[in-house]
Amino acid sequence: MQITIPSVIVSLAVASVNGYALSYWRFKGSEVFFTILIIGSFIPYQVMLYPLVVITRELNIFGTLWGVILIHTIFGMPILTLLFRNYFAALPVELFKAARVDGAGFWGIFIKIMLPLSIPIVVVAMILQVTGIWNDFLFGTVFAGTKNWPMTAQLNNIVNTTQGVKEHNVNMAATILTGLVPLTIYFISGRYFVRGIAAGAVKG
Amino acid sequence: MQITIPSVIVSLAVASVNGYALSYWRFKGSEVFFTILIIGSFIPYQVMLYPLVVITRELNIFGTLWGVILIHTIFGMPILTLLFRNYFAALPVELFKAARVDGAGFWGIFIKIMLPLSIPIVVVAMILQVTGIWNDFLFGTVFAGTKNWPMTAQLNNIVNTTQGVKEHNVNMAATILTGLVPLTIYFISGRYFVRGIAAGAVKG
Amino acid sequence: MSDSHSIEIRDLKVAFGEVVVFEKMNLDVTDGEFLVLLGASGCGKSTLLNCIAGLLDVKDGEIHIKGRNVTWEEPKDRGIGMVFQSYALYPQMSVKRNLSFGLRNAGVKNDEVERRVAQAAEVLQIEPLLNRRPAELSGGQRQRVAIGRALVRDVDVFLFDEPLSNLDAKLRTDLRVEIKRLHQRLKNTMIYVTHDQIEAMTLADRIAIMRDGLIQQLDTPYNIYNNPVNKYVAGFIGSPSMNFLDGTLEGGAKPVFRAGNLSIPLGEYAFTQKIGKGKTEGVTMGVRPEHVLFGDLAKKAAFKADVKVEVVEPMGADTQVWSVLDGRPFRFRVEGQLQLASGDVVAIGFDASRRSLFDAADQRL
Amino acid sequence: MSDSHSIEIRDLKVAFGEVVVFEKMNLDVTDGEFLVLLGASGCGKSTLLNCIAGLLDVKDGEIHIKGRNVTWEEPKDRGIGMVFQSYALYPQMSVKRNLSFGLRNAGVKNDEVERRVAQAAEVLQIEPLLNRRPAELSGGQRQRVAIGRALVRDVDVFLFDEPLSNLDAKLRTDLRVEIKRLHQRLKNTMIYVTHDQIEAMTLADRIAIMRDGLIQQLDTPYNIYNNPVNKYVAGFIGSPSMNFLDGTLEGGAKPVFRAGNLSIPLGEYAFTQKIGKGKTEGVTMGVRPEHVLFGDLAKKAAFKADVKVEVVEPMGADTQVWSVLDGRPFRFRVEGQLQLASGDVVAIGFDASRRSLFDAADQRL
Repeated sequence: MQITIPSVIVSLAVASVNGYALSYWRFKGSEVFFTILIIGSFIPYQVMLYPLVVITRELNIFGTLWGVILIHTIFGMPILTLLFRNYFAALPVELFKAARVDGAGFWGIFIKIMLPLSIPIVVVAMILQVTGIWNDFLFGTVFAGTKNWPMTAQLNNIVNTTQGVKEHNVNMAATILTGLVPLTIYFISGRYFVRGIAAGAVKG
Repeated sequence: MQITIPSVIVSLAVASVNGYALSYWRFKGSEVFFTILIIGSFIPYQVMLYPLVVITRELNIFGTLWGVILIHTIFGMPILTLLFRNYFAALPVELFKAARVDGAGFWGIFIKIMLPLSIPIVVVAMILQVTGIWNDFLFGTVFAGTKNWPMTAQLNNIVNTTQGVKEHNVNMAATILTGLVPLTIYFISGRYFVRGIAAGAVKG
Repeated sequence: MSDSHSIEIRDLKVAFGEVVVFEKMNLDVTDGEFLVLLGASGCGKSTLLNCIAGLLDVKDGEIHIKGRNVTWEEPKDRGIGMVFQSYALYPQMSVKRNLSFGLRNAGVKNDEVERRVAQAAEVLQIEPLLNRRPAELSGGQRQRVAIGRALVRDVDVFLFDEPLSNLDAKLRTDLRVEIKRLHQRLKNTMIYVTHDQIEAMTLADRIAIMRDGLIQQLDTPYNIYNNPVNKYVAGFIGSPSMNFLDGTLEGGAKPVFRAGNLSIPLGEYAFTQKIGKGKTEGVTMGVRPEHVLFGDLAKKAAFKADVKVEVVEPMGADTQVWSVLDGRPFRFRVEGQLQLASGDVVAIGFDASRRSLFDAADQRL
Repeated sequence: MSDSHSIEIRDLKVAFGEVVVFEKMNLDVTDGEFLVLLGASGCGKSTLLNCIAGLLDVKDGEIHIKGRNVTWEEPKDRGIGMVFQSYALYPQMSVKRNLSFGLRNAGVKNDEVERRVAQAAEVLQIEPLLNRRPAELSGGQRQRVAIGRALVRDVDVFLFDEPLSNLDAKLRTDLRVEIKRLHQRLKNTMIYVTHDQIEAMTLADRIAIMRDGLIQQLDTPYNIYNNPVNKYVAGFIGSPSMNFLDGTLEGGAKPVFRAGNLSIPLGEYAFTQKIGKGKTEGVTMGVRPEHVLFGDLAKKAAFKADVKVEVVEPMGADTQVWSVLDGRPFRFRVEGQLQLASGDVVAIGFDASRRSLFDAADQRL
């Protein structure tokens, strides 16, 4: 939880501002940035691992809470930014124009006009990110560390485990715990969530 | 590759038919089915692991190629079906009506009208699924098996590894290999892919 | 059932979940007739068309086409062709493949398919487009191909679902006339859904004006325009819409309508209801802006009054004047070249015959 | 620069990447004038409006508002208010907050904000709606609030970007008149973009007809309707559009226009170009459908001919007739109650004065 909450908050804040800037403010290189993001969201994590480890080490935050937050923010960035960008792009651009005529600036439009309209997508992004981080954590803690096999093969090992009944129960409990957190968030925010899905079909 | 190709083909075939049926043919329980899918796409894998292992064992395909394909198909199902459903829902419903008036049935409409229109989304789905399966495989083979720590902590271990230079190189090679496959697919299908992203902003 | 009816709808009930669109819809369409379903959005006109096409399931009642009960048949077996607002051409197929798709599904032989496609293409003058994709066509051409798709299948009934709504004003006018020509030539039964009263007036043999799932009036354009059965129809048809004056009807040998300081003799008004000798409260008189007399004609009119001009809208051929008559807003139309200014006081008159009276329940008196 | 001009645009160049919208646009708008920018989609009318508003960057040239060069100023500093097609109300704010948003951003004091909002609400009759959300309003009410948002800011120039396009026909007519009344009352400069020629004709003091980034004609509605400078303007304005007959002009004391078997005396046609004594080829004559004479009037006309009726379109107030004149399609308008049938042969005539002639380069002769 210590890791999850700040990670989610930081990634969402950065991603929503990114998405907003990409949708409405054409700056030099915004097209290029967008293309990199699209590619980024489909690059497997492994490609980015080494550079990131090096960067966090250099910043002297490797292994600290802030390092973990930074890593999660970067990993979550492409997909979350795209999510926000698509959501904002589906809002009528005339809303943005009207706000400019009414004298609101970059942050004024974002905070007063856009953010209040993006609760559904914030919830969707939150669930995605919480689920993602939680899964990373749990996979690492519980499932990693038996054999060098694909996930489905590992399963076999876990079920076939000869290390006794106790281990089996631990896995079971962990599994249930894992599922519980995102599910709880989902049920609490169900109404917003479905609206977010419906609004412009932003995320499958 | 042996695993990836048939898995991708089977999951895409099932998901596209599902998405099509969900968009156009209102059957009893279609709303319920849709809701389950939405929830399903956000449930962490762990919740489904035990039931699936049991099912594959009962079917006597556990550990076989078909078992792996089935597992991947089921894991990929919610997100892929939603992807297809949203894509089909963005197509004008009048197209479907016109085809019905022209005498095409369930499969006729799907194969003759809908599939040829869904190349962009098929490519997007393919990339998603290939990346996903490939990552699963690589994570298992390469990174699993050092310590019970979150992913970011494990990284530290890998980089700090005292097991010599050779191990380090293996990891590096594996990492590059991992990235290469999805990236190649991406570059080959770039044109369709961007169109797929653009068309109705189906997937971030 | 009767032979002269191409389509008969009996006690049709349609509902989406809890929302009932029609409770008991009845409608007969004569063979070869051009019927327009006209109404604002949400009135049920498209729902009715989709039911006839078989694209929506009905809860109760029957639909007969050419004397055959088709209530539960598939769209393809009903002998109908349908033209959609968004054209709904298959984007990946050439125009030719679009036209022949239905025939091939029905298993028609190759040379017969060729013959029919060529014939339809000739009628619609789309021969040069046969090998193009829909994306390479203009809006008007697309809609022509969409009509062709119904044409090749040689159906009894054509269904049009707002086919001209996506086109610009000029093209709409041209294609409207083409559809009318097509009907004059083919003499098929056609059912046409629109919210555009001009389309309805110009195309229809009969218009069914719908509101909240009920047909308000089903009659020829001439009768709907001149003798609307209720205030809703009177206000819906005609652009700019009818002026309504609220007042009291005084019966007797020479009935008079009084509204504020105005007292308007009714002359030879053809009452459709029996009116008493005394006063009837809550009566509304409707006068169409284009039936208001002006200038020399106003001087000879049975009823004369002065109005104050507020806004003048020149429209080219005509000029529309928004004025005040005895404290109420009143609109009338004058010739286009006339130069009136805001603030002018001018004399107008009413023609004796061209008025409508409605009772307190909004029904024609 | 001159004081009587509210807006002056000098040599404006606008481009999106490689696509040049305007090369050198020049436009002067008089103080208090209602100017309508009219054209088909893609003609650059909205681009021009967005440039004036400061929502689009220009490549070159200057924009002056009230004598001040605002080319590089922010929208809020230009003294403009803007009304959008999609209303663009802030969905999460009440009507009152929507109206006051701009004032609060400008740091206006609370009681002044209250006063101005109350005043605008009164003018637009939206007082009862002040505490509602935009989602709870009808389309017409939303557009009224959107106009109010420009009103409260007490700006010099109102910019309207197709504000009525999303409304249905009846509401469009009503709001059109309200905007005209507002202008008569406030006397602000207003620039209004539309593709609807009726809106343009009825609202404008002057109309600028645009095509491919060029202003074709900038004149009063009356002059644009009666003396179009070229064939494009002639065909664009007027519904149904003008009939065009291709033929040859024969000069001399009594000039005559010959087209096929027709020879049409030109009477007192006011030529704007010098024409020779001999023949001029490639000339087009334009006759508006509503200027064709029929019945008794046709008998007295300078030019008479028989036409064969093809399609009759009753529209209520008028009836539009599609006919054939000497083998060419020819459209004219007759009174609404007249009953004509397809196939009838009827006599028509042309009024001597109401015609337009265009040379081979489509310019008015």
